[in-house]
Amino acid sequence: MQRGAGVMTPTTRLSREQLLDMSYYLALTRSLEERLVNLYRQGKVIGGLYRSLGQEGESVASAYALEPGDVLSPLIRNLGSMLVMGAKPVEILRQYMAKETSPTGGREMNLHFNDLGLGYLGQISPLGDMISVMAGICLSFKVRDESRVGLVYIGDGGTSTGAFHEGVNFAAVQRLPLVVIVEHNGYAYSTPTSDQTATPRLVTKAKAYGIPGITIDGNDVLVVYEATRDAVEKARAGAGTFMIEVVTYRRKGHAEHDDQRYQPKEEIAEWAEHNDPIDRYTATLLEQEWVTRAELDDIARRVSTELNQAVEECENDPLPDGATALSRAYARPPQVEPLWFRRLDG
Amino acid sequence: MQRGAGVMTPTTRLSREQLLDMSYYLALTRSLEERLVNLYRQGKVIGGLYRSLGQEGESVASAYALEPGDVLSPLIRNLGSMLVMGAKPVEILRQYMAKETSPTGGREMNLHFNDLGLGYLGQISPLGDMISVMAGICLSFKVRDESRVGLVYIGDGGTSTGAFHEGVNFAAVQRLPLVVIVEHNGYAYSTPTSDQTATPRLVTKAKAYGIPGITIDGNDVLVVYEATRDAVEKARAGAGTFMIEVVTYRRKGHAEHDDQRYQPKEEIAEWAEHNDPIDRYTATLLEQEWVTRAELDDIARRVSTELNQAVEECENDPLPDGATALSRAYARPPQVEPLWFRRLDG
Amino acid sequence: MAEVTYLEALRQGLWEEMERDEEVFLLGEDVGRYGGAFKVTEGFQDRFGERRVIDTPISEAAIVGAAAGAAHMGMRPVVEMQFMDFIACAYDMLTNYVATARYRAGLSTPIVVRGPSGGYVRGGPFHSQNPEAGFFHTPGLKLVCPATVRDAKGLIKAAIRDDDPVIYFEHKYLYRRLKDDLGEDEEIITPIGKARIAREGTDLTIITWSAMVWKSLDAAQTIEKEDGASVEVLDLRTLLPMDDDAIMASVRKTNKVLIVHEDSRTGGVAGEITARINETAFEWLDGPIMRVTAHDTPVPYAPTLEDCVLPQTEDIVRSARWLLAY
Amino acid sequence: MAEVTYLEALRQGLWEEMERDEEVFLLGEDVGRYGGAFKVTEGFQDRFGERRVIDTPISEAAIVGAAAGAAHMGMRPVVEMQFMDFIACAYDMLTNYVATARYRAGLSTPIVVRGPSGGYVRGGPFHSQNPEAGFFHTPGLKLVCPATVRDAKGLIKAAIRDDDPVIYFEHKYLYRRLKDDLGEDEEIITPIGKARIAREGTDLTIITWSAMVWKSLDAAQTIEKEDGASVEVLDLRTLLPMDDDAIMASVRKTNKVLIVHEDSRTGGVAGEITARINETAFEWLDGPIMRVTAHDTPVPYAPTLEDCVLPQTEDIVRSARWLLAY
Ligand SMILES: Cc1ncc(C[n+]2csc(CCOP(=O)(O)OP(=O)(O)O)c2C)c(N)n1
Ligand SMILES: Cc1ncc(C[n+]2csc(CCOP(=O)(O)OP(=O)(O)O)c2C)c(N)n1
Ligand SMILES: [Mg+2]
Ligand SMILES: [Mg+2]
Repeated sequence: MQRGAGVMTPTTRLSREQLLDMSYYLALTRSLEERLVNLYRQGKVIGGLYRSLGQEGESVASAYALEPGDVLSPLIRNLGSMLVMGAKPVEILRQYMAKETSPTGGREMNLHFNDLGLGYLGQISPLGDMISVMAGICLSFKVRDESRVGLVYIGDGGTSTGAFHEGVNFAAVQRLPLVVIVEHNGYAYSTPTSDQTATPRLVTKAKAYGIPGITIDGNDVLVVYEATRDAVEKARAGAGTFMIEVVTYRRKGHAEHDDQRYQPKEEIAEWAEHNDPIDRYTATLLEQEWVTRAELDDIARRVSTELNQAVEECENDPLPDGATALSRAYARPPQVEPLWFRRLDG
Repeated sequence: MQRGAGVMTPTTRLSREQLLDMSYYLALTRSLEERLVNLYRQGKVIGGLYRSLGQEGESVASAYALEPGDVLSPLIRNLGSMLVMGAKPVEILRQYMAKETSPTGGREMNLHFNDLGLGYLGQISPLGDMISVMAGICLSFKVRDESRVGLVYIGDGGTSTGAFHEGVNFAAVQRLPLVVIVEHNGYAYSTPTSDQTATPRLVTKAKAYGIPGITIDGNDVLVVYEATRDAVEKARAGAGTFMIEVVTYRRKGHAEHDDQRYQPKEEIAEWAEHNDPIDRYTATLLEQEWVTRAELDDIARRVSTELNQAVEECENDPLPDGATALSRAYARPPQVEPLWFRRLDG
Repeated sequence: MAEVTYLEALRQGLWEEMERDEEVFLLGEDVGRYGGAFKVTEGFQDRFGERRVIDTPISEAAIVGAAAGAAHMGMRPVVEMQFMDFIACAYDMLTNYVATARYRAGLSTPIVVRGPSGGYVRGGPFHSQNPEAGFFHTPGLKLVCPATVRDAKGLIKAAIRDDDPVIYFEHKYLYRRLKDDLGEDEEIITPIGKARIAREGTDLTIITWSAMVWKSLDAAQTIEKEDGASVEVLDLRTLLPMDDDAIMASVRKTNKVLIVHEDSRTGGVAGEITARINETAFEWLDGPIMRVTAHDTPVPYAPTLEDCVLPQTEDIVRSARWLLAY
Repeated sequence: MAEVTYLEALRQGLWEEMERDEEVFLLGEDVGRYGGAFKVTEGFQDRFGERRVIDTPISEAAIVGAAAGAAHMGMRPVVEMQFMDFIACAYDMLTNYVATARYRAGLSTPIVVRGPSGGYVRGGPFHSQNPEAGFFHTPGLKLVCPATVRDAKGLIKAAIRDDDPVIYFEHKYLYRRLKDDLGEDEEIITPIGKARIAREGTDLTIITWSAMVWKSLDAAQTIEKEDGASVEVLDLRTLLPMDDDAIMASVRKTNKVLIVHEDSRTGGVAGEITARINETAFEWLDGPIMRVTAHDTPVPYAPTLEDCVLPQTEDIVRSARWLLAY
């Protein structure tokens, strides 16, 4: 992330370099997922593949609004956020392929990994749980008088969980510096948001917790950046917890295996043609003449080269040695003994 | 409950007989608790004693707004609601004293018992759990096209639970005929509501679920009756789930053992002197000349006699036979076998 | 007579019960228009309508709570957990509310909570769990773990008709891999609480359930072929209530016991079985009761790691040989 | 040297650790201005301030989650459950998030979740539970159950210093009934994972923990007096990790084992202990390993009923005699 670099462009708080930087992350996110689709089709991805197509904008732009020292917790579709925070494409690839060299040594899948130094804490599957964990991280910021902020994502579906409620309420009542991004992408697996909650605007949930909230166009990269930046700055200044509802759309199925039959084809096409966050962002950058076509082409080439390298770098990495599965259940003892039947002679 | 009896008094939807009937339940609630305090001091109550002093109004009036066939689930302080639904004082006494003759045969305590025929379902201790159970009961009403309504209570503290959130959201999205009464009585055990949630008005939580909600004076019996009645009628007509925040005050400690040191003495005195629901109700009835002092005195005598009888009836009832503890863990087998050591000779 | 899968048998069982009794209804995440993450309920909403096949919000606790409330009123709800790993979110509701309802309050709560459990599918820590031990310890619940195509159908039907709450652990590895011909004539209902001898034997008893029945049968066959020893395999089918009689009868016959479960070792169900045998048939034992289980870690994702953590057929073979030689 | 109660010892342990390490802080319902439902943390907020003694909303899952997040950042949170019965509401958070954090993600989560458990206080189904078996089965957690005044202090201090998440089951019956003189000079820290011989004996081992240690000691004394037999009582102190060495050493000495726990029988921790002894010391057994436990029901409220469901000293005496005569 190229924080604070260069001179601000008019109407944004971002420099040209930063705008290009976001273009890079947007392109990287989309292209990395395309690589993953190829690997998935080749049977090299172990387990499912989850896409963020059409949602890359809100992931990248919201993460981009953070400062060094801040911490976010991504969901499965926040690949863009992870990359902005400094996760490497090769790490993502290794995770999806369960390589020995992956950040979790093959113990966990896809985006489920973390680097608190860089500022990201991977999710676990049960939805909503990360909110109170992030509240706890923000509690440490507050107790230690550190000027750091947390950011956590939750899907429209995830807002139905008790964990969401308890977590946001806890953060709000403790006035913790946490920004909650509610990703309103229309579906939770096959379930439309209207079967998830009776409120048409998820941001009304902020009121329940006595915290400010806004709804924004999640596919407008600059709007997401500005809104998140505002919330982050207020949280950093001690104003407590914020909620941002980003309105976006999940153009792919829940996972690669899902045929999306429950999503009207026209609906998908409409968003793809007229509301793609990358297309819109690119158009603005070019229209405003903040960047040139050549610069964007450069980015595309760079992304392609980097991803070629990344795939090459890890594709042939081995799976982890089976026995490593027995380490690290506890700090002490650091190793689970192999059970008696594994110690018998063949 | 004397439903639909007599002629309506002006400005209410209640007849004189019904107004007196509510007076009766109010007096019965308060006096029964006083009897329980005596028994508690005599060491005859097993376990804790929970008072609703100063909150009897909202319990009685909200329950009174229901019709035969409706079902409510009371909290520990909704003694008045239970009585209105038809629970007998002697049953409450027996429960508190763990008598063999108690509705649960001594298995459960205080208000934790139920009679679905009469329309009440006792709570379990984990707060919030009853909301989704009541949603399920209302789901049966909806699926069967029955014109019945459910009512469930939750404390200010209880609104923090994940169970509350999941339960209300479920009811709302399914448009179930459920009225949720949020009892804003200032404290959850020792915790003031401001440490429970950052919203000063609990009714804002209704917005989160896309359902209508109102805040009312919980110590104005007629207001509570009217508001609940409205909500119940709408729910019955198919308009879905409603939330009513009743503003009241817990004048006693969490339980009889609690010295309330965290509640300012002046605060308690203020509510006791100027905002007692029974005093206010009585004053209105007399002012409006809907009832006479003599009628109220009659009620007081009747309550006293009934409670004398009730205490007498059960005080000497035996505790349950120990062995009955082993029945009814399952429908089949209906009996847990005594463990081997109980079958050994002494 | 076509072969059907374990999953299809389950579907049939659900379908037949819904046809038979209109109080039976389904609720869960994505069970309606999508037909469930594993398509167990595909087509059900078309047939039975939205009132009997309900897509719910992501709220495991509320789903179970709502099922309980409906059950009190005489309905027969069948809840799907998208993965059994998420049943943890309904733990309070199941153990504190549902399990105790009859005992403390005389309430009838005939619900079934079903869903995919188990590993060997490279699902990682949150899509591979066998959470039965977490509920095994709660009086008031019944726990059912079908191993066969026939039982997938017969036990779901029995579970739905049971007047007590049942948690029904399907094994996702078996869903589409296991096939059998169920015939067409008779109605299949498998009584809850009765174990099944999956293979007769005289020298050693393997007590097991769910997917481990198949690994145990494979092991038994290998041992018969290679060692000439005769191994009995007892498929418990239901863990609560447990079929003590069937267990003890087999122990008295073979005098040696190996318990095999997929879940991790410490606090797993094998401990209870060991205790019961020990209490009831101690004198019949010619060797220690031994366990083959997963290791005491979460289930990791990478195939190599998962293979190390979970029990394998070869582990059963070796353990059985060790016990036979004891 | 004054005598202190079990509760006061616990208080002292918490207090000393908060004085020693400013990363230690408390959170829970009513722990601050009220000092906790049982007054374990009375006076703590005055001394340590609102930032280190936090009154939380009624949200067991969020409290545990927040503790976990703070722990990841190097803090040492101690969470109070108002009653251990409500830990069920945090089951997902504890088993899926906290317990797995180190394994799956290399995260350190040194939290302590403590609170009152246990019966014999006429608390009914939701204020009498012993929920250890529900967590015993989750790798990654440590479970601690102090029986003595000394251990109430020594084990809470060790739990707070432990780098793994610890669930700390206090027994509410012991809170004010148990007293001991702890001296004043030495710092008391009891290592986690080490059992304690509460009473030496040669003819029979009673393996137990928490309040049942005292009933077992009473029973042992009765038997010594009336039967002249010598009963050893082993106080496990921690269930996870379990002190196998101490268990096996005692079994090899006495050759007979009675396990006593307050929790219900099926799926209780005794099963695992039975399995471990059986696996490791089968040849040393001169009789079946037997269990004295609660019956398989919720804990009912009425004294007569509770007495029937829960194990009593007399039950232990009879069972021990039966085993001694075996
Ligand atoms: C507690 C819980 N229940 C069920 C699931 C299974 N599940 C995984 S993702 C998902 C849908 C999530 O939808 P949403 O929160 O809207 O996020 P999106 O996929 O749209 O990004 C479900 C039901 C889960 N992970 N956790
Ligand atoms: C899940 C859960 N956690 C903790 C408790 C312990 N507890 C019992 S009552 C209570 C306070 C409830 O306050 P509120 O909901 O405001 O109701 P009120 O007592 O004011 O009527 C608490 C914390 C509980 N019963 N359930
Ligand atoms: Mg979504
Ligand atoms: Mg309150």
